[in-house]
Amino acid sequence: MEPSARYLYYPGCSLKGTGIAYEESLLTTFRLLEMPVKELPDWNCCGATTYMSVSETSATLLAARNLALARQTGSKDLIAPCNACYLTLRKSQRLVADYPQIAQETERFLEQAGLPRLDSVRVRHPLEVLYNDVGIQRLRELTVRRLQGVRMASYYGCQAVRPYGEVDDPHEPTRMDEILRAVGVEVVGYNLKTKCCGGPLTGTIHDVGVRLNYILLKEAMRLGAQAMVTICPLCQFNLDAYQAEIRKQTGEPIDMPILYLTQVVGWALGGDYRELGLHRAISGRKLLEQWFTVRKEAETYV
Amino acid sequence: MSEKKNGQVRIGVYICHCGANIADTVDVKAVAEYAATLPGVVIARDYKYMCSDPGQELIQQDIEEHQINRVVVAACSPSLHEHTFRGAAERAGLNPFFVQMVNIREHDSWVHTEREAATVKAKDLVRAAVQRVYFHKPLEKRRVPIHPEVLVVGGGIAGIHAALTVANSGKKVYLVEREATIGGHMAQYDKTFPTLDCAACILTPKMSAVKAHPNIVLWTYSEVVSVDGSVGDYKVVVKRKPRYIREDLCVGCLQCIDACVFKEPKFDDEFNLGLSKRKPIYIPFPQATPKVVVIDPEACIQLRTGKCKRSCLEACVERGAIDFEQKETYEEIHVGSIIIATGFKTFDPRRLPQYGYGRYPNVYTTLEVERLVNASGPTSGQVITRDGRVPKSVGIILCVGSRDENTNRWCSRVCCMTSLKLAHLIKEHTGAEVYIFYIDMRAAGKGYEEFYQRVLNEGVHFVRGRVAEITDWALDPSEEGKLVARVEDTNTGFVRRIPLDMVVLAVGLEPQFDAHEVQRMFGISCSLDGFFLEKHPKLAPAPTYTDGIFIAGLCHGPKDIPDTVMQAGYAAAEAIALADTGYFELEPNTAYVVEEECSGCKSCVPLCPYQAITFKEDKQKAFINEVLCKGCGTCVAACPSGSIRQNLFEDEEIFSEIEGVLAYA
Amino acid sequence: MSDKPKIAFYWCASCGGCEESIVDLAEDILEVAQAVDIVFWPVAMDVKRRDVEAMPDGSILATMVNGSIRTSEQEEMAYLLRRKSQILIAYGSCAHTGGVPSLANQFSREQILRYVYEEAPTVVNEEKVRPQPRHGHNGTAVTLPEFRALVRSLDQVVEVDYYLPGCPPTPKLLKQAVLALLSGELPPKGTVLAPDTAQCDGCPRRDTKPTDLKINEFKRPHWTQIDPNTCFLAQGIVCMGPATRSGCEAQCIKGNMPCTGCFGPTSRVRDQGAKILSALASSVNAREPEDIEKILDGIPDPVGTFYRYSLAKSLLRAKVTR
Amino acid sequence: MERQIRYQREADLEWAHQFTKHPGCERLLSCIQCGTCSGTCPLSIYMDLTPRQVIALVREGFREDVLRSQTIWLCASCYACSVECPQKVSITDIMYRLKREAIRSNLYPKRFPIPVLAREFCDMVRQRGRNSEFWVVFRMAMRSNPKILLSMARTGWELWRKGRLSLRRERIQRINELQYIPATSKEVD
Amino acid sequence: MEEKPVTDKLVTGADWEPLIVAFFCNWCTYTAADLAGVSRMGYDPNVRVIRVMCSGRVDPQFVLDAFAHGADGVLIGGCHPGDCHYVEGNYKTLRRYHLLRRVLADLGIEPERLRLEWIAASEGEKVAKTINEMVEQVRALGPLRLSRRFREWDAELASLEAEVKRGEEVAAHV
Repeated sequence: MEPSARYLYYPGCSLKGTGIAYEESLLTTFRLLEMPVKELPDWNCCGATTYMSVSETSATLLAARNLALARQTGSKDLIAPCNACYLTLRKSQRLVADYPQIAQETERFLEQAGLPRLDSVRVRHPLEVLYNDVGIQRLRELTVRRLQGVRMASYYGCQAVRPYGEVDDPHEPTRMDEILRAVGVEVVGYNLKTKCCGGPLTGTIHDVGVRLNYILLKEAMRLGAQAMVTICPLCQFNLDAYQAEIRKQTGEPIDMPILYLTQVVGWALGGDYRELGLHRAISGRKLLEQWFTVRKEAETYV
Repeated sequence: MSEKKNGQVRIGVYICHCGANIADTVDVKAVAEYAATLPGVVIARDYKYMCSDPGQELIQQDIEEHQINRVVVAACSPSLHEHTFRGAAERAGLNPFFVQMVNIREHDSWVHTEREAATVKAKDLVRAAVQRVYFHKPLEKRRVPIHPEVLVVGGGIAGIHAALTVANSGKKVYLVEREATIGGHMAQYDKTFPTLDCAACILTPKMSAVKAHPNIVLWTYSEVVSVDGSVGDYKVVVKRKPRYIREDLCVGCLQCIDACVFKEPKFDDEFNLGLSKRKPIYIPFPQATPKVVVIDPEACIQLRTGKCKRSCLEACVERGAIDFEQKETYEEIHVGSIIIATGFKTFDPRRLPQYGYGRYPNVYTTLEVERLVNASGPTSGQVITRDGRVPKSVGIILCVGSRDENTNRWCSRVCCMTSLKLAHLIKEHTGAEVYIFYIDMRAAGKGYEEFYQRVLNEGVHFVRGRVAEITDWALDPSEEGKLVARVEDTNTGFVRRIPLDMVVLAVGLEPQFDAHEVQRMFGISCSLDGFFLEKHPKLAPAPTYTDGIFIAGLCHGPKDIPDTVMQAGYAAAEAIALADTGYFELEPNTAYVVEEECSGCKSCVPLCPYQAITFKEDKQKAFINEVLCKGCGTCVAACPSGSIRQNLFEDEEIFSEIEGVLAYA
Repeated sequence: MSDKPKIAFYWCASCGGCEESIVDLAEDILEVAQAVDIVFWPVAMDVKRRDVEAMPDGSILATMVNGSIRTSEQEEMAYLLRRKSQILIAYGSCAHTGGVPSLANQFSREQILRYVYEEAPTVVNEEKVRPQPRHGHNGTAVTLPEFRALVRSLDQVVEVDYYLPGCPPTPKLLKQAVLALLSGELPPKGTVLAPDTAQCDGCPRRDTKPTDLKINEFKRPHWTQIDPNTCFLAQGIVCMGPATRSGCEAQCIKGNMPCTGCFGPTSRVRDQGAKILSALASSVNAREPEDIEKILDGIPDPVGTFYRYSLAKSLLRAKVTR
Repeated sequence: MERQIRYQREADLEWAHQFTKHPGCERLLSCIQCGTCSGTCPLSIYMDLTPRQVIALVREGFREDVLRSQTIWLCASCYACSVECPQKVSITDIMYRLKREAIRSNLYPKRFPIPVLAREFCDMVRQRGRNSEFWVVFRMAMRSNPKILLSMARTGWELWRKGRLSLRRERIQRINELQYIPATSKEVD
Repeated sequence: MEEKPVTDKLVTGADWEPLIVAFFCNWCTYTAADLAGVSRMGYDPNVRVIRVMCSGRVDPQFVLDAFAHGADGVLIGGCHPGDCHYVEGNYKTLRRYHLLRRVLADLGIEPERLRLEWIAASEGEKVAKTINEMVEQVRALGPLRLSRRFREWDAELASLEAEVKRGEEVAAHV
């Protein structure tokens, strides 16, 4: 292993599919920060919110395998960019720690699978890594370009700040705002930062799921935000993918870019439109092009 | 009004905003401007808070700088701040009785909404006061001496604690208790919430301390029958009922009880609420204080018919403590203050027949269950139903006789905690499923919410809903032979039928059955609910409107043991402070006869309930003893020749007030 | 004309008893007559109103007016005598407090006129003729005084300097008053020239009044065998003595009749009736409204009883009629 | 009309007593029925029972009423209730517990898409180690309500164009390790 | 007093509002009225309260004086029978009240214009209720306002006085 790869990266299923832009921008950003990350080899699904509904132990064991794999690499920090992955991995750690019975089952499983016992692997979230490990000051220093006059709302979704995480304050998170301001973005005071987007509901009870997202978008618009910044692939997907449907249903002129935090930071650090996956957005494409391509050209003239 | 009559009158009028309390409704500026136009008024001001230090200083300054010699303050009720403004006047060298207050808050701004009408009213009242104060005279406060002895009425935990506190300060205390023993309701309880320490264990040492205290005269089986006098000097007559036992001779060996011709206990045991039996000669409970037996004249054959073997006499032949000839006696005592701690009674659940109390043997009250779970109770602590079964399911119904317009409106405050405690104890004793049917769970108190959480976690079922009825009518085979509670469980959203082996009614607390007579005898008031009324609900919750009489414990309203003890201590502190001061200052509102005007018609003499008026044969005039006069003014109103006056309430003062409020009629 | 002080007497709405009371001075009247000049006394002397009008203002030292004021003529005379006199004395209950005539204040003018001219059993007046204030006859106008809405005491019409109370005042009080007038040693203006204590002071029966009086029933004197030595109130008979100014020498009481209050209230009292009411009611020995009412039934005419001489000067002055 | 009353014999008190023994359910009895959970839940307005009611029903042993409810499936595990609960009742965990029991007892609403999705998801993960978003959704729709696919077609197309929809079926290399994960664990679950 | 009458509206014509003088005993009714205030129980602003220590202090003269000065009604508030702070002052009030009502009735004042109520210190609500009730009752009876009547009587004299003066002037000229 290269000595510089302090961070392991656990993509989870979404970052290989609908959330691929998250992966692209994350890797780009960390490259620009000169903090290379290495993907966890042969990772498996974390179980997400769903597996827990069927079997608690199995869900824990699934997560445990990933943690064991991470342990094998020798890295201490495992970045899980997806909120669900982040929560599930951390929750499984808690379950193992709190319930001897689960711990027992976990040990038995790891032994059978020939995996090492669990040890202190820290499950990290990119937001919190940017905030704690990089720091606001350094982000400000590294910023090479600013989005003048663009107002954004930061949106955390639910699970990153809930009981098992330490990403930010669960009631009044501010770190994302601070990061965004550091890289030159104007932030609106958005009060629905941690309200649930419904997660997989858009795929199951579609109307209800879409309705939740409509509320989130509408409120951001009302506050004058021109874009929303997310840190979870499912949030980004839900907010991004159904805007056309919402427009049709409500007649509201919603067409708002839904960005990943890593896209905004990566761009400020000098990342490029495509390598940040900005071209993969469904909604608000015109604005995205206006902000992130024209600017770049303008800058080349400078 | 003539200036000649009362010297050069210079009136200062002060209108208080009371923040927004008055100023929001009454145009205080307009009232002040108006007051300034009234004859005799030299200065009229309005100020944000007259009662504040700067507000008072304003008055003092005007008295000094503008030679104000009459002060009218329009603010709140005189009961609140009259003494404040009198004090301010006094500090500036003015006789305090040159101050008159106008109540434009409680009687005006707080009860009216229309600004114009409220302002007109304020002006009228201010004008009346200005006209009245014109006639005020300098007066001196009267002082009456205080007898240091204190009477405590009622020997429950409140009375016990108050008596001990006063006695410990070195004052003599008379503790009068109606029953044969002190201890009150607390002696009947098993454990006390939330700490679950045993009631008897913490109470009986205090009972013994009362008995042993050199400063306490303990009279059980006794009742106050009359109260005369006033603060500092109450004359109280106490009736001592015959217990047919000579208290000084009985040593509490209880051999007489064994010897009684009744071989088996046959009569309902009051202490155990009829859950067990006693003999005609008995002791209320093992730790009774004084530990002296008592004979029930209704049950004793000797006392009823005079034809008994009197085997008890034989058993006590050496000491000769039994005395069938004992008669009631009366003691008269003089005390300076009185602490009333006469307690409460529990609601009789027969008034709510839907709960089947008295109809279904397995419906109990909380007080009965206290006895049931008590190790020294009728079942030696076993919780068994009247038909001898250990219950598998027990329902406790809250707010029985509380929070109910049909019975009592008030919250009885202790039932939630009592029920939690009993739920815990019943579960502990029987392992039964316990259901608490509640409207709200009120667990406000130190450690109370925590106790609620504890009981929650013990798996007691909390069914939020008021049980509509208890019935033995089975709709389902599983309900056969059980009592069934029908209730809307608003937590689950279901109407439920819950079969129960035992139903416990958390009965509310009510004023004692004779609270009204007691209230009258002591000359105090009752609140609407029938409990005794305190002088001020926040700032004087133990004194009453009658100086020198204090209330403590549940006679004042439902409260738990810690609150009772606190109030009893507070009442005791007030009594001690009074005795230590040695005197009490009275309002100088006494009546007096102007001797040369009196015709000696004697009309006034019989009207005074305090015998303050005597007819002096030598002068053929009536005379009012200022010390005895309480200042009601009844004789003043009745004097047919207008020869009796009353300080602070002179005829001219009241006439000018009448004229004042009606000046524009 | 001599330079002896000039004195006048006049009567308004009164029974004439006051006039007689002056004669009751008996031989003393001669002394009075020697000491003063009586310039106007319609009941005894033929002096006309215009003669009085002709006197200089303030030329009479003192005028004693008895009777209450009911008509405009009486008012005019009151004004006139006020102007002509240095001192105006209300003489007797009627002038002092309205007297018995003021009991008419319980009725409206219309009620009185209708009764007197139409309804009284002895009246025959089929055309229902009423006296008119002005009546034209053969080119001359005849006038009658206005009949006022209510009876007034003298001081409700003109300023009064002194009062001689009583129905009628006693010769003793009159003599004292005249002597005071002549000596010029007069009390402050507005004084009632009688002691300022109530009747009981000096009542021969005072000792028989108990100090724990409880009234269980009110008896009417004319239906009752009255014990001549015991306080009337102790016998359940309303006696106005406690609320009535003394100075009458207890004449009624000595005649075994209770005081009816003709001397009016003491100076401290604004309403004599209210005061005796208060004193009596306070001693009624009952607590329940029904029992109280039963006892009070013994006073069938409280206004007539308590305000026999003082209705005009009472706080309410007259019955409220609509 | 349906009878609304609940007889006590319908309550499974034993089940209720045992419930607190499950991981995350320990504080069930501490619930003071304040309703903060229902108030904070973004989905309670769509639920047939509010989260508070679910707790009350569990406590009182009304097992079937709870297990048959849609509420437990509507819970999106956002954990808002757990964070807000003044008694620290882990409502989300209680919901999970109830979902598992509903599946095991076969009491879940049969054509309700969420439990179907859960089963499809787990099957795929167990077989392949990873899930493929497209295939999970596809199979869920086929088993609950195929019409959903129509409404998703447009979104799918958009995603496809952006390179965000993969039809590949992901699979981990050492799939054999997963065989040691039991299907359900009777002792703990 | 010659200031512009502030209560004009209350006194005149169609805008007439009943004016009630209340004598409240210090211990029960006055305290109850304080309680009504503290509890913000609104009631009609037509009452002017005069505090006395006991209803027994209420001299019937006060009641008559209030009527004479223009009150349309008089309310006396005392402690309930048996509850008097001064043992039995209220019984004396009760007796006087009964006799006084008889006198008032004979003098044409409707008995409803004088009301005696027992209101305990805790009965704030009763204060509000009694006042509202009485205001309505008196409103239904219409104005009493003896003060105005007395002014009319005084005017009767004044007109005569003027007439007499005029007469004299005429006589003087002749």
